Amino acid sequence: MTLILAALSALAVSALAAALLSRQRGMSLAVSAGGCVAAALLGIPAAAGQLLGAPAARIRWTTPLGAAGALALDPLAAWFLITVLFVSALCALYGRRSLLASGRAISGQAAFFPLIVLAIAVVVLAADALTFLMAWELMTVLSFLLVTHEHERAEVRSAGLLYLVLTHAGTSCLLALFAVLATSSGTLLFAGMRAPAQPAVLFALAAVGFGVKAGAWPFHVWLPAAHPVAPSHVSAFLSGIVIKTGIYGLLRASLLLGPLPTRCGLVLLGLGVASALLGVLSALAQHELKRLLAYHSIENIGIILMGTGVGLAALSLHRPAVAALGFAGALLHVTNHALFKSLLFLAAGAVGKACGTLQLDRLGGLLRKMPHTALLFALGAAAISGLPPLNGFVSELLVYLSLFGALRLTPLAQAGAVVSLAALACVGGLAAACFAKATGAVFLGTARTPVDAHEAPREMLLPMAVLGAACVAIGLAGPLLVRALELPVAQLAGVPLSSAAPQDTLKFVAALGAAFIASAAALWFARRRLLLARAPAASPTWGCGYALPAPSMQYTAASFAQPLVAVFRTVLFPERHALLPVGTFPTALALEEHGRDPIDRFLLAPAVRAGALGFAFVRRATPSRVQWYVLAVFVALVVLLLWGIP
Amino acid sequence: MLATLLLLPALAAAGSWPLKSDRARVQLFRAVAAAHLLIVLAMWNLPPGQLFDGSLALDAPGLLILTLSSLLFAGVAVYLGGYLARAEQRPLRIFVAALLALLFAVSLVCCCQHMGLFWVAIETSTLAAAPLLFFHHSGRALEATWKYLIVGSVGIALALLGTVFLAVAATNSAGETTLWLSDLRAGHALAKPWLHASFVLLLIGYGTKMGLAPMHAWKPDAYGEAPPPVAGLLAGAVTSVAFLGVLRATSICVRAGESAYASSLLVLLGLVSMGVAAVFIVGQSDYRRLLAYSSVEHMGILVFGLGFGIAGAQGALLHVLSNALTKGALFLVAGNLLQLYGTSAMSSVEGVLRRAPVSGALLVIGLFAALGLPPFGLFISEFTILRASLAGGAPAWPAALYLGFLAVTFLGMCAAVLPMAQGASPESGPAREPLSTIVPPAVFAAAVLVLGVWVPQPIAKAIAAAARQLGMS
Amino acid sequence: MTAGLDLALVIALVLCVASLGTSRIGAAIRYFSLQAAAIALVPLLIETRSGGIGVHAWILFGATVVLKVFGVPYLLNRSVREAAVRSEMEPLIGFGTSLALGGGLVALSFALAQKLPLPQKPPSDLLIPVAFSLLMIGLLLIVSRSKAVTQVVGYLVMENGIFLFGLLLIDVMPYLIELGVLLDLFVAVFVMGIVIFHINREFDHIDSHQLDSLKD
Amino acid sequence: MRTALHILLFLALPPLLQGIINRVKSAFAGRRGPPVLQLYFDLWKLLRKSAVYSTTTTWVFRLGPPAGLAALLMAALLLPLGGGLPAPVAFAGDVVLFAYLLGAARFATVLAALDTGSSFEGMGASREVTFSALAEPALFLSIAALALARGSISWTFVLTGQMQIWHIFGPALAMLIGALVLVALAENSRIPFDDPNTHLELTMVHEVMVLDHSGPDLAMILYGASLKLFLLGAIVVRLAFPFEASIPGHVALFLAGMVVFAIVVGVIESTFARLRMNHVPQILIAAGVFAALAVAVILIRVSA
Repeated sequence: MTLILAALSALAVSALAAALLSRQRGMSLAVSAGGCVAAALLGIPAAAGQLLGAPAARIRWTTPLGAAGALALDPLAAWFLITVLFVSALCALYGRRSLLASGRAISGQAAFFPLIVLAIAVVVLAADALTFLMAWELMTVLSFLLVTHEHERAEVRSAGLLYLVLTHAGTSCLLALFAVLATSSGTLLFAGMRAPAQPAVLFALAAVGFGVKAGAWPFHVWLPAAHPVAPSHVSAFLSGIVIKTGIYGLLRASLLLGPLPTRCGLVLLGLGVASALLGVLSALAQHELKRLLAYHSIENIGIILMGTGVGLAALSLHRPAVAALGFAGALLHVTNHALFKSLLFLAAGAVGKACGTLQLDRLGGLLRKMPHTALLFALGAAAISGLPPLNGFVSELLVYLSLFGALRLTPLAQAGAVVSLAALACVGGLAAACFAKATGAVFLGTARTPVDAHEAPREMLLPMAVLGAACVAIGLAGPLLVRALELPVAQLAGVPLSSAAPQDTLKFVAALGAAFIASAAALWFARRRLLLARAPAASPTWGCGYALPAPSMQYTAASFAQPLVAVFRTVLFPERHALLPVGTFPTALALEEHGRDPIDRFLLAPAVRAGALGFAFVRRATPSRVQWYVLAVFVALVVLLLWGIP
Repeated sequence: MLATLLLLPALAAAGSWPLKSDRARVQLFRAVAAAHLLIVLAMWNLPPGQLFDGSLALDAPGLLILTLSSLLFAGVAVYLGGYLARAEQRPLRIFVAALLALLFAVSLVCCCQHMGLFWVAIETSTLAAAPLLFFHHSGRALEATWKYLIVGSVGIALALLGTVFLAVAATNSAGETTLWLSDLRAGHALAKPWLHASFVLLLIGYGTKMGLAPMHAWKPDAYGEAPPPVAGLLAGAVTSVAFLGVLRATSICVRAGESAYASSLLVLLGLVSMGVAAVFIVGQSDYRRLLAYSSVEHMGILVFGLGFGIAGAQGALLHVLSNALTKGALFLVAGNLLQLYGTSAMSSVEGVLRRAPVSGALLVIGLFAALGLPPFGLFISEFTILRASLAGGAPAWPAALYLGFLAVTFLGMCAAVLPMAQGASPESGPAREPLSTIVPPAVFAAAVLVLGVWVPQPIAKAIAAAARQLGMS
Repeated sequence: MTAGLDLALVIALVLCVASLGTSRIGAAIRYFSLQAAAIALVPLLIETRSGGIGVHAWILFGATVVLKVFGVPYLLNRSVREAAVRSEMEPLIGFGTSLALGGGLVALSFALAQKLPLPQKPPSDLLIPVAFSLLMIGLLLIVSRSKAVTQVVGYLVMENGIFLFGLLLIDVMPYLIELGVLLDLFVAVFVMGIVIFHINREFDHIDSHQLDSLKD
Repeated sequence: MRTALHILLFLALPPLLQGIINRVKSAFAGRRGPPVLQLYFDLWKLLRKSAVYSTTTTWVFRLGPPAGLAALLMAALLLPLGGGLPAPVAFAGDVVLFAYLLGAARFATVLAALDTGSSFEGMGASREVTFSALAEPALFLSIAALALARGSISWTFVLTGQMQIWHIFGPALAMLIGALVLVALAENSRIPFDDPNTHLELTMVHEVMVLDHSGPDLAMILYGASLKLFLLGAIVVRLAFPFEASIPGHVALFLAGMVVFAIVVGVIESTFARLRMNHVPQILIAAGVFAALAVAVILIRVSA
C-alpha cells in the first residue's frame, strides 16, 4: 500500500506542479508526464505483487462528519490499476510531445491529466461508497475538461456538454444505488455492504449507471461525439481507460450485490450483443477515423459485457468454471482493448497532426510517408480485429470458450449463448472488414488529396511502439495469462481461472501464434530467395486496361463499406441526402449518407426537443405580475392549510 | 461580546449617514464587516454569552449561519471596492447604511432565541434589503423592488401569523404561553391544530423569504435586477437566515411529536421547488435569473433534507453552508461578467475563459460546485440527504424525484453556463481583473472545496449539534 | 361588554368588505383608517371584560391609533396626492366579482375557525373568523387590484387580521415584540411609500400594470 | 509419424481438388478440360517466374501472400482426418482459432489488395469482407451445433467417431452440412457466390483482389486458395462420411470423400448460375438460419 500511496501522491504532486508551472508549457507538460510515469513505475509493481498473491492491503479513515472511508488493493483492483497506470503513462508521454507541437495554450491540460489518472486510480482502489462516488464524478468532470480542450469549436462544446450531461444522468443512478446499499446495510464501507431484498433492481441501476460510462448500447450516444473531438492522447485515454471504469464498476457492484438472479447476467449479455453488433455496424458507416475508432469502443465494450454477462449468469447457475472463463475474457479484453485502442487513437492522432484531416476519403497512401505509424496502426488494427497471434484474439477466445460453456446451462442461457456466438462471430468479421477499410483508406494506395505529411516524432512513436509490443506480448504470453488472471477471476467467480483449465488452450494458441509468425517469415524469405535471381519488375498498378488511372479513382472507404451498410440499413437508418439525376443531361449529382445514431436521432434528440419546448411553453405562460405572485402564495397557503389541518 | 456584535453594525449604519464622502462609507463598511467576522470567529472559541434573559444567544445552528453570513458580508465588502469603482456612479449614503442595517438584521436573526423577536429581525432584514435592490434606480430595478416588497411583506405577514398561532398552540391551561424556543422545544403539550396551522404559516412565510416555490416568483426578478454583490448577499446570507426560521419551526414540530406531519410538508415543498426550478432553468436566457432559479432549487434541497430526520438535517445544514458560499461566489463572478460584457443575456456572453481567465475558471468551478459535483461540499450534502431520504424503508419516489430534478437541473445549468465560459472570445487579449473582484469569489470557492473534502472538526461538531435539535429529545 | 367587542369586530369586517367594493383610492384608505380605529378599540374592550384596563392595553391602543389610524393613512394619502391618481381603474377582478369572492372568503374563514378550537374560550366567538376574513380579504385586495397604493391597503388589511389574532395573546405577549411588530409595519409602509413615489416618477402613474417587464 | 502423414496429405493434395473440380466442370461443358494436375504445373511455373510489383505497393502488398498462406497452414494443423489420425494440434477452442486464422489470412489478402490503390481490387476486397462477415455466423452456429452434439469444442473430437450422433441428430446434421457447404463455397468465392473463371473484373470477388500479384506471390495465393477449399471440404467430408477404419483404409476413405466433395462442387458450379451480388447476403443469412435451426434441434434433443 505504501507504494500505491506513493504512486497516488506522485500523481497529485505532479498535477499541482504542472498547474503552478502552467506558464512554462514545456516544463508543465514534462512534469505532468513525469508524474504519470513515476506513478506507473511505483504502482504497477505493487499491483502486480497483489496479482501474484501478496496479502490484501487497505487503509481506513473516518471523516469528521462520521463517515468511514477506505482504500483497498485487492486483485480485481490490481488488475485494473495496472492497465490504468500503464496506458496513462504512455498517453501522457505522447501527449507531452503532441501538445507541445500543437502550439496552442495548454490551459489546464497538463494538470488535469495526472489528476484524472489519480481519480481513476482512486475509483479502482476505493473501498467505500463515498470515496468511490467522489472519485467517479471527479473523473467525469476532469474528462469533460480534457475533452473540451479546443472549446473554441462548437462541435467540441456540444460534444462535451452531451458527455457531461449523459454521464451525470448515469451517475444519478449510481448515487441511488449506493445510497440504497449504504442505508440498507448501515455503512458506507464496501466490506460491510449487503444487498437488500431485490438485488435485481439495484443491479438495473448499476447497469444503467455504469453502462453510460462504459458507452454500452443504448447509453452510448455521447461516446462517438466526445471521443473524436478530444486531443488524441485524451481520446486514447478515454477510449482505452475511462470507459473501462464502467466495467470495473459493474464488476465491483456485482460483488457488492452478492448472488444475482440469472436474468441480470443475461440482460448484460443482451446489452453486450447489442453494443458489439451496433457498435461495429455504426463504425462501418463512419467517414472519419476517430469517430470510427470511437464506435469500435462501443463494440469492444459489448464484447467485454458479453464475457461479464456470461460470467454472472453462470455464477448464478452454479457453474463457476464457465463463469471464470467469462470473467477472464472480460478482464483480459479490458486490458487488451486499452492497449490496442489507445495505440490506434495515438496513431490516428499522428495522422491527424500530419495531414490536418481525418476524413477517410481525403487520405490515402500515408504508409510511404509515415511508415512507422502505419506499421503500428496496422498492428493495432489486426489486434482489435481479434486476429491471431495478437492479444485481441486471446481475450475473444476466452469469451468464446465461456459462451460455448454456457451452451450447457438453462434454456434461456443456452438461447442467449447461441445468439451471442453468432453475434460475436459476425462482429469479428465486421471488425476485420472495418479495420481493413480504415487501414486501407488511410495508409494504403495513393494519396487522395495532396498532403505534405511527415512521420511523427520519436517521442510520439515510442509510446505507440510500447503499446504495440504489449499487444504482441500478450498474444504470445500463453499460460502466463492464467497466472496473472488467477486471483482477479477467483475474486469474481469464486474459483480460480485454472479450475476452468484454459492453460492448454492458451499454450497452443501461443505456440501456433509463434509458428504462424515464423512460417510467414519463412515464406517471405523463401520468396526473397526465389526472386533474388530474377529481379522483380516495377510497373503501375494494373488498371484493367484503363490508361489514365488517377488517385481519385481508388475505391473509397465509403464505397468499401457500402455493401455491408446496405445489408444492415434496417438497423443503421443512414440519413441520405441525394441529388439525383434529372432530365437528359443531368448536371449536378450528389449522394451523401450519414450514419447518424438512431438512438440519438429517434429517441434522445426528440425527447430533449420536446422537453425544451414544453418547458419553454411553461416559462412563457407564467405571468409576471406581482398580483399573480401573491396569488401563488395565497393558493399555497390555502392548499396547505386545508391539507394540513384535519 | 454579543452586544458588540449587534451594536457594531447598527451604530455604524447610523454613523455612516452623516459621513461626508462615499469612499469613507465604503471603508467603514469594509472595516465593520472585517471586525464583525473577527468577532464571530472569536465566538467559536469563547462562549459569547447572552442578552435580555437569553432572548439573544447563540446556539449551534445560529453560530453556523452567523459565521456564514459574516463571511459573505466580509467577502462582499472586499469585492464592493473593485465593483463600485467600475460601476455606474451613484450616491452611496442609503446603500451603505442599508448594507450595515442588513448586516445587523442578519446577525440579530441568528441570535434570536425567541420566535417573536426572530420575526422582527427577519422583517428588519427584508426592509433593509429593499434599498439595496433599488440601487440602480432603473425602471426594472423599481419593478423588482416592488415585487420583492409586496411578496416579501405578504410572506412575512403570514410568518407573523404563524408565530401568533404558535403562541396560541403553546397556551397552557393556566392561560400562559411562551414563544421561547427552549420552552417550545421542551416538549410542552402544544395544541395540535394550531401547531399544524402555525407550521404551515411559518413554512410559507419564511419559505417566501427563502424563495421556495410557489412563493419564489419575486426571486428571479430581484436577483436579476439587484447589483450582483447584493444578489449574492441575498442568495447567500438572507436565504440562509430565513432557512434558520424553517429549521426552528421544524424543530418545534418534531419535538412536539409531529415530525411526520412536518416532514410531509417539507418534502412536498422541497420537491415542488426543485421541480419548478428545473423547468425554469432549462432554456433560461439570463444568467442572473438562472442563478436565482438555481437558488430556488437549492432552497428546495434544503427543506427536502430537513424532512428526513437528524441525518437529513445534517445534510441540509452542510448544504446551507456550501450553497451560500457557492451562490456568493457565483453572483460575484456574475458581477464581473456584467461589468465586462454589459449585459446579463447569456447569448451575448461567450469565451469568458479566454477573455477573463480567472473569472471564467471561477465561473466553471462555481457551476460545478452548484451542480453538486465533487470535490465540492454540495456533493457531500446532497448525497447525505439522498441517503437520509432512503433510510428506514421510506418510499423511494421522493428520492427518485429528487435525483430526477437534480439531473434535469444539471442539464439546464450546464447547457446554459458552459457555452458562456467556453468558446472563442471576440476580444484579443484577456481583460484586466482587479484582485478585489476575484479574491472573494475564489475564497468562497475554496471554502466550498474544503467543505467537500474535509469538513473542519468544529464545524462538523456544530452541524451535529444543530442536527440533534431535529431529533426527539 | 361582549356586545361592544362584537360590534367593533363587525364594523371592521364591514369596512373591510366595503373596501373591496370601492373604486376610489381615497375611500379605500379612509375605510382602512376607520377599520384600524375599530381594531384599536378591541384590546381595550377585551380588557374591560376581565376588569381593569392594563397599561399594556393602553400602550397598544395608543400605538395603534398613532401609527395605523393616522400615520399610515397620512403616508398613503401623500403618495396618492403626489401621484394625482384618485380611482382604481381596471382592477384585475371586477368590483362585483371581488365582493362575491370576498363573501366566499368570509365563509371560508368561518369554516376554518371551526377547525381551530382554542385551548381557552376566546373573548369573542367572532374574533377568529373576523381575523381570518381580514387576512383573506387583504390578500384578495392585493391580488385583484392593479394600483400599487391599493395593494398596500390590502397588505394593511391583512396585517390588521394578524393583529386581531395577536390579541388572543394580549396578556402574555411581551411589549417589545408587539412594538417591534408595529414599528416594522410602519417602516414597511414607509418604504413602500418611497417606492410608490419612484414608481410614480418613473411610469407617470402608479399602475402596477406597467410592472411586468421582468420575465423569462 | 502420424503427424507427418497428416501434414503431407494436407500439403500435397489441395491442388488436386481444384483439378478434379475443373475436370467435372469440363465434362459438363462437353470439353476434355485441363489435366487434373494442372494447378501443380501452374504453381511450379509461377515459382520459377519473376514478379512484377506495382509502384504503388509497399511491404503490405508483399506480406499478404506469405501471411495469408501461413495462416492457412496453421489452420491445417487443427483439422483431424479422423480414424486414429487426430489433428497435430488439438485443444479446447481450436475451432475458434481455426475460424480466426481464416480471418487472418483474409485480412492479409484484403490489405494487400487495398495496397495497390486499384479501384477494382478495392471493390473485390469490399465484397470479400462483406461476404465473409456474413458467412461467419453460419460457421460459428454450425460449430456451436457440433459442439453441443459432441460436447467438445475441438475439431479433433468433433470430427472423430461421430457415427452415433447421426442416429440422434440426423436431420440437424444434414442441415448443418448444407450450411457448411454454403459457407465453404462463399469463403472460397465459388459459384453461386462468385465465378472463379470469369474474366470480367467487375463481377469477381476473390480473383479480382489478386489481380496485381504475380510470380511466387500468385503461386502462394493460388495454393492458399486451394488449401482453404480443402480445409473446409475436409470438415464437410468428415461430417458427411463419419465412417472410421484403420489408418490406411481411413485415409483412402477420406480421400474418396474429398473426391466426392470435389465432384459435388463441380456439379454445383456447372449447374448453377452466379448470383447477383445483392442476393448473396440473403443466401448467407439463410445458411446462418439453417445452422441456427440445427442448433435449436440439437438443443432440444440434448436437454430432453
